[in-house]
Amino acid sequence: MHQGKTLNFHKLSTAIPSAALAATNERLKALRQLTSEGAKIGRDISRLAADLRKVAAPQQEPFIFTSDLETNERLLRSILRDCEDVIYRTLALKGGRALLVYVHGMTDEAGLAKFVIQPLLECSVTIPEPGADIESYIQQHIYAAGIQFIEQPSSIIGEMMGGRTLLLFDGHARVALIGTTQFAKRNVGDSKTEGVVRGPHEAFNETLIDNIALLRRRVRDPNLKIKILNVGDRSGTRAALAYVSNLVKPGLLEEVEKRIAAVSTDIVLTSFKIEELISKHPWSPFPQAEVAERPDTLLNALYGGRVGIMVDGTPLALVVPATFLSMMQATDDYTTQPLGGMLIRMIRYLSSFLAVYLPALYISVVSFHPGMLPTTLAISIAELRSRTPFPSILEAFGMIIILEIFQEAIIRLPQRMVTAASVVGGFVIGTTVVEAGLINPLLVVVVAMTAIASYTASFDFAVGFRVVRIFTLLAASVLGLYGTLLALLFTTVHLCALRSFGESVLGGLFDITLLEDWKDGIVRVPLKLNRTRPKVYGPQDRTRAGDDGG
Amino acid sequence: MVTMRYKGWHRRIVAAGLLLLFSLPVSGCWDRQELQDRAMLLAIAIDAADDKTAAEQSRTAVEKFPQPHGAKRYRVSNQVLKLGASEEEEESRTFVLSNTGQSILEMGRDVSGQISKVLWLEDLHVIIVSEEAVKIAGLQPIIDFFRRDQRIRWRSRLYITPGKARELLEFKPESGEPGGMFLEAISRNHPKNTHVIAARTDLGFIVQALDNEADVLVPRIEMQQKVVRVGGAAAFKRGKFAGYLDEYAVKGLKFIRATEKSAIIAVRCPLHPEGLLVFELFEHETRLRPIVKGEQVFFQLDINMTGNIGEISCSRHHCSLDPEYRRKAELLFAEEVRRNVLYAQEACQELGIDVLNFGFKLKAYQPKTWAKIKDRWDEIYPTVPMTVSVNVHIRNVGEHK
Amino acid sequence: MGNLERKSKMSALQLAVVLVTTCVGGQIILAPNELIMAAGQGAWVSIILGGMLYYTVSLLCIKIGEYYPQESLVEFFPRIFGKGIGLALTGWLWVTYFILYAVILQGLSRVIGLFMFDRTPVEVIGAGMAAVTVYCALQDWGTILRVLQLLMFSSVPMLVGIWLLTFFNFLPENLLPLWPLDFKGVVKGIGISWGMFSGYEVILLLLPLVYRGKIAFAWAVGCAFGCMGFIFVLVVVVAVGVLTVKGAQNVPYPTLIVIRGVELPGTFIERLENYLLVAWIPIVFDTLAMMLYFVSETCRRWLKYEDHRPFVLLLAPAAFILNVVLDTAKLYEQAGKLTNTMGLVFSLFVIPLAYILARIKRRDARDG
Amino acid sequence: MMDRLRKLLCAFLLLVFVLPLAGCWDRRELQERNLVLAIALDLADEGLKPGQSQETVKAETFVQPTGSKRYRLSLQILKYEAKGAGSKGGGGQGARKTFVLSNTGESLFEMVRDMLGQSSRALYFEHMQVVIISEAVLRQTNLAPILDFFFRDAEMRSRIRVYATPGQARPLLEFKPPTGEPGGIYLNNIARNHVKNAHIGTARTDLGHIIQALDNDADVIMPRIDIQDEVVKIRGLAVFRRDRFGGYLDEYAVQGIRFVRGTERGAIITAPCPVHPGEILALELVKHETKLTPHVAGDDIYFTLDINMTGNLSEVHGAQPNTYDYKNKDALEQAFAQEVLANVSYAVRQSQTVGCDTLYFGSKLKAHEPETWKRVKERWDEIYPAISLYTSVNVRIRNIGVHR
Repeated sequence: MHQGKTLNFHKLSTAIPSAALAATNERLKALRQLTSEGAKIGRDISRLAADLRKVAAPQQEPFIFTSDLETNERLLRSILRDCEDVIYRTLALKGGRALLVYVHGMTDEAGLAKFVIQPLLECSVTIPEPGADIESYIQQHIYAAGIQFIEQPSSIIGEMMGGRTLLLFDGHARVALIGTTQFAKRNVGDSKTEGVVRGPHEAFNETLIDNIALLRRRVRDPNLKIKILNVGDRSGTRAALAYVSNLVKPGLLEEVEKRIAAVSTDIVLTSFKIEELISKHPWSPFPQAEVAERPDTLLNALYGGRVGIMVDGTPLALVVPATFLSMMQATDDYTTQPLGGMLIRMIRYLSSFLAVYLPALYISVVSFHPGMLPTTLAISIAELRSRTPFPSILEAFGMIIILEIFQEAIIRLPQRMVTAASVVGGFVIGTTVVEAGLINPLLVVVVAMTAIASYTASFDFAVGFRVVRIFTLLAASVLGLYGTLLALLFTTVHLCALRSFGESVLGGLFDITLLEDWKDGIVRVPLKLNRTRPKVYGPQDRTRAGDDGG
Repeated sequence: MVTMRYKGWHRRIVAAGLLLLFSLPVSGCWDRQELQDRAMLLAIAIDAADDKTAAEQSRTAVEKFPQPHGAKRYRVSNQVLKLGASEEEEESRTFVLSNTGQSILEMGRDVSGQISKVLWLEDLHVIIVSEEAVKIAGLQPIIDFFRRDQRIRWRSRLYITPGKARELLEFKPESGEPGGMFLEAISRNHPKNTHVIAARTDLGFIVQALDNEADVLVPRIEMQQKVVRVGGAAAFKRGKFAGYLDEYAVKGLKFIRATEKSAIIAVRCPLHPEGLLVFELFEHETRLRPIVKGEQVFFQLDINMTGNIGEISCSRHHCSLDPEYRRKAELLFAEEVRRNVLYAQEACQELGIDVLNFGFKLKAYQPKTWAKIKDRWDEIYPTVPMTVSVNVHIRNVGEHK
Repeated sequence: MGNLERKSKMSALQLAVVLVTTCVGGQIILAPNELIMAAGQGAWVSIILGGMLYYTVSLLCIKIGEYYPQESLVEFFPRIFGKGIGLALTGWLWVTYFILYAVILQGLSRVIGLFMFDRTPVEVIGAGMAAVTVYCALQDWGTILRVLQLLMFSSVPMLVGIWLLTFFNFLPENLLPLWPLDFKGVVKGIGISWGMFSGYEVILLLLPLVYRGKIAFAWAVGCAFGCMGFIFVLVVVVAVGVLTVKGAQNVPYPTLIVIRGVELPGTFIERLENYLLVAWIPIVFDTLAMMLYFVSETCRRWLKYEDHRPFVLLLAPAAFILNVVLDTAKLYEQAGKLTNTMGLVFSLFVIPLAYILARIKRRDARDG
Repeated sequence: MMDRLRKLLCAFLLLVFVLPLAGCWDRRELQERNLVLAIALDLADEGLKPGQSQETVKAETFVQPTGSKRYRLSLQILKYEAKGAGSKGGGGQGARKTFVLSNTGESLFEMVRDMLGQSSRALYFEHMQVVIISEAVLRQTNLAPILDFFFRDAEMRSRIRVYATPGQARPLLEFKPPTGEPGGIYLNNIARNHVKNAHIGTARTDLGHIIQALDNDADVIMPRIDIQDEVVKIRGLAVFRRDRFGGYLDEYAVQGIRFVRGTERGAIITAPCPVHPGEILALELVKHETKLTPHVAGDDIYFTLDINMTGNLSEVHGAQPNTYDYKNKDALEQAFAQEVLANVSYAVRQSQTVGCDTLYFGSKLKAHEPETWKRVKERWDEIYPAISLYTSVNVRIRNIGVHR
């Protein structure tokens, strides 16, 4: 606008005081100082590095412990620089000094004081001379339960970071690791993902040791083996392989170990990462390892000859090989009467079928083959549909997307908001959208049915089902019932090709070499009649009763 | 390993295939047509083209198209379902579109110039052909489209009407059902109504009979004012219209063919001729056998019937529990059935239509004799005798003696 | 590596399943009309006699296989007949199967196109099926075997179950006279029934994959033939019983016409032919996937490759193009007749001859 | 500094909140617009409401400074109430879903604006479906001036159907469709059936295509619609020489034209049965390929047409030919090919008689033989009726249905 010329222009600094020249200069100065400090730090670091380099160390180790306590402390401090939660406690003992190093918060400090510091301080025996046997001195004078001596400095530091305490003596290069671990953790609680009515309620928590204990507490079988591995180059997460040595299928354990060893990643925070990295078909929408959140589920699997993988930090153990049938089973099948259990299980299969194919069938029938409907039904559907403007395929996609948004929102929302969200959602979708004539009520029924049906299947499969549902719906929208069938065939072939540790994900479903497994497959016969383990997992001993303890 | 080497491009091909698949729905699909966008055809009526009322005269000018071949033989009327018409209202749930021509399909397609949706044949329930139309060239040309088209139901109902077929389509059932469904459902009562010949007379069976060059019966439908009634049958001799059979003959035929599940047989009371005795049939076994003795062919019909006494309309009360009385009644019923059956046989032989399947039975049971007389069958048939033995058993007398 | 068990071996019973799925296929819907055209009233006799005949031939196949354990026809035919002729004869079977693939695919797309669709081009229908069969044939044998078993146990009972509904319309009288008058027709019908049993020749290729268990091969294959014979006789008998011979001769797809005539009172199921097609499609899929596997596996053995997959990808487009070419009714019919004749010649002449020659060779070897 | 920012923000927010209240220029709720579904154009003294008196006619019009009372424009407008009540089943199903307003004048736009005096709400044309022009109007004037309003107005969709009707156009607007749809939508949707009905020449004849033809100086064709009593039917074509009405082509010619243009998808071809003379057969087309090529030999211009058709045998009258036997099938295919040939030549003859280039000979020539086109462009009207077309037809029967 030309009138703008008459306006007064103000200096920028009056509008934004922080833009004033003086302030800018000040900040520039600060910046310079920072740069010079940075350079100083750089020099410090290189000096430190030079320090470290001076110490003779084998390859892949940062250093080795010397017999000089001062040096040792300096080395540790330089490695653990800026780790301010590491505590160094120097003890003045008879005949020299000792150093305790531990991580604050990971260590039971009261226990440390009582069982380590107190006996040492009260000890009247002199510390052995440099070169003499320090180990027996420690064994004699420390009350704490777990004491360990390790050679490699890197593992020593790793252990210390995991909650143990280092004990060093002046004049000795030998380092004692004292088991005083104690940290904040969740108690053993109810299962979050595998609900059960009549079975045990205990579920794993995030602590590997607790989880192993939960297993052990249920089975006093020395054949139940636990093998601990470290995965994750940086996190050094501990993973435990659990198996029953005289049942597990020959070769399976080695294969699992091999694949876990081949996992190359920096950190492992969830067990799913392991599952994904050891599975051979990463593009498949279906899970290739079963998830067990409860010790009884896991033990059941182990005593079927399978291998469990427990990862520290995740309350979900993995079970391989996994089959569709095993994932469709639930504890409740076995805690109700066989007939009832069978019914429940059949319903689960039926609903997983509906979850995948119902929308596609609806589309095929309504927009491709209405002749398959009886005329009266066809008329009433047509009258419902005649009020809605969209083609049914768009309607279906719309509804499915709304449904997915809902599910996602409800999972993410804080607990208090969920009710609000579901009221809004249920009301909006259930009534208003239908009443406004945007979506026909029948489709709402179909999609709701689909959603509910997919909740009954195991969660891992449910996610796969969603993918297949969309895929099938697309096929149905092109070729109707024929397209649905092609998609079904495609999925079938994919499922047959999908192998989880040698076993097809479909398991014993209609494989005549595995026909004997029918007793605990789609149906579930009373236990009296089913005394064998499923053949699919190739257990060494197939009879359930009368195991030779060997 | 070799398997690994191919894995890469195998996967790529799957990906390409998926891409193709996903792009398909976007490109529009050939056969996707929403349910409400299809005009559901419930019934079709076929009249002779010049068979029209005065009101139709003027509109006929529009309801036709120039035809390169054939003549304006038929008028095809299509009964289309109207969506959104509620049952309670007076409004009809269907409307009728019509056209003239010869090829049924061609007319059907041309009719789509009169309606906003695609005509949809899969819910066709009833085909009504007027007597006039069927006299033009027989049943075969009319039926051909319906038997050839894959969308037509084989259990669709075919009727012959002596009047105008189109008027039946415009009939508005009092029950509020769409007309075509109503007309079809009438025939579903055939197990209870012996005057309706509806078992084995639907489209599939008629096609089958035409294929076998057999004679066939088609139920007859009639409309007077606001009354629609199915009863009797039109008889076709190898696809040519031969005449009608009345309800009594139809009943006799159904006794022979054993297609009825329940029938009412009324006779005069043996004691009081002014009263009626009514028998309700429950179980029914029939056996029709060809017997060949030398040159002579005849048929033996055995009928066994079991049922209840359903009604005694005598002025005086008498004991139906009396075994003597019962036996008498049984004999009377048997006699009535025999008369009925013979009446039916006579009626059929008069028209020369072998709807009793004499020829077929002969072929099945006496293939050699059949081979001999096959060519002369048309002459022989009207003279083939049938011996009938009927056995009626009364099981119950109802809830009152 | 990872695969703990390759699962490429199968048991005798699994062989039987493979045979049933390979043989029972398109023919349930495509063949009865032709058979009833030829054999009339005696169609069922043709099937039983045909089944017995082809069972004998399949026993010969097993015998030959026993002479050359761990080898398939690609290896032992040249040794029986000499290199050139042996190769030519395997090529003969290969060509038969290759054309058969295209013919069945075309037949399938015609039927689907006619009954399920109105405007969808048959090429698209064929392409959809071809794509899925290719995906299946690209898997290793263990997976294919798995697919075959799965579909066999889910689709065949479904098919038979739906088919049994036709008993509502079944009139035993239509079958009379039971004994055929026209024996020439029955003999001709035996020839045509090859089309129904076609596919049992895969024994020659698959035998080395079968491990010997408790169940004898002959018994297992006998079970397969019994099962097939049962299905086919059921189909033909019901078709004739419902439609009469004339009626069945007059409809190109009697099976579907029979089922569409069924009306289930009081249910909401209508258009049963669509349901029958739904059960039928996986069975045809099995057959097609197996044929595709057969041709590519034969190629692999000829050229001594490690993997059959490249051949699947090479051959499938060619077979699909052949299917498109067969679009006209005339060519389609002729191709059907051609495969039938070629297969008959192979079954009735080549296999017995191979057996005799193999036996002579073996005796010579023992004597000499 | 922050104060200033806050002030700016406040001002901005104020603006944002105030704007919607102040009324935006083009905002008008859907229910406040009168949706025009169809337009009918008659001569001024035609297209009256049944039983309409001269007084009401006077009330319907306005004083015109220029031009004459030439046309009567009728608008079919959607009634909301009828529709809303209908879905609830609360009666009104039998009622009409539309009403008709009309006006006379010369400029269509002027008439439309004057009709706002008869309408409670603004007229809104974006959902218009159909324009129907009576034959009388077409005979009086060229097409371009009538349609100019529709070309020019931004509210029009180019997929609007344009129909010609031999009688009056207004009764078509008053027609109450049996399906219960609003009239204009019904009339538009009929045209969609051209996929299945080869007698309807509605493929590529909507407003957009007509504009295109007029712009290219090509001949216009538009479908013809008839109403008689309660029967409304699209049948045949109205053809134009450029934009001058030339007459009608019947359904048979339409089918032939569509064979040539390759626009039909599911035609029914009937042919006399070769085995049983006097009876007819019907073929349902499923696949159709057409190739029209112009040829120039010296001064002679001719066209060749190759038609490949695949279809299913769908109806046989009279006794059965043995359709399993492909010798018979060949004969049937021949018969159908003959029929297509006859149909095409009939269509060409008819079009040439009328002088309308319904087959796009001109544009084909322009595309493939530009030089020749340049030469003959001026004389095209004379040349066109004499151009010969050589047709070769190949018909294949794929299926015979479910019965032989």
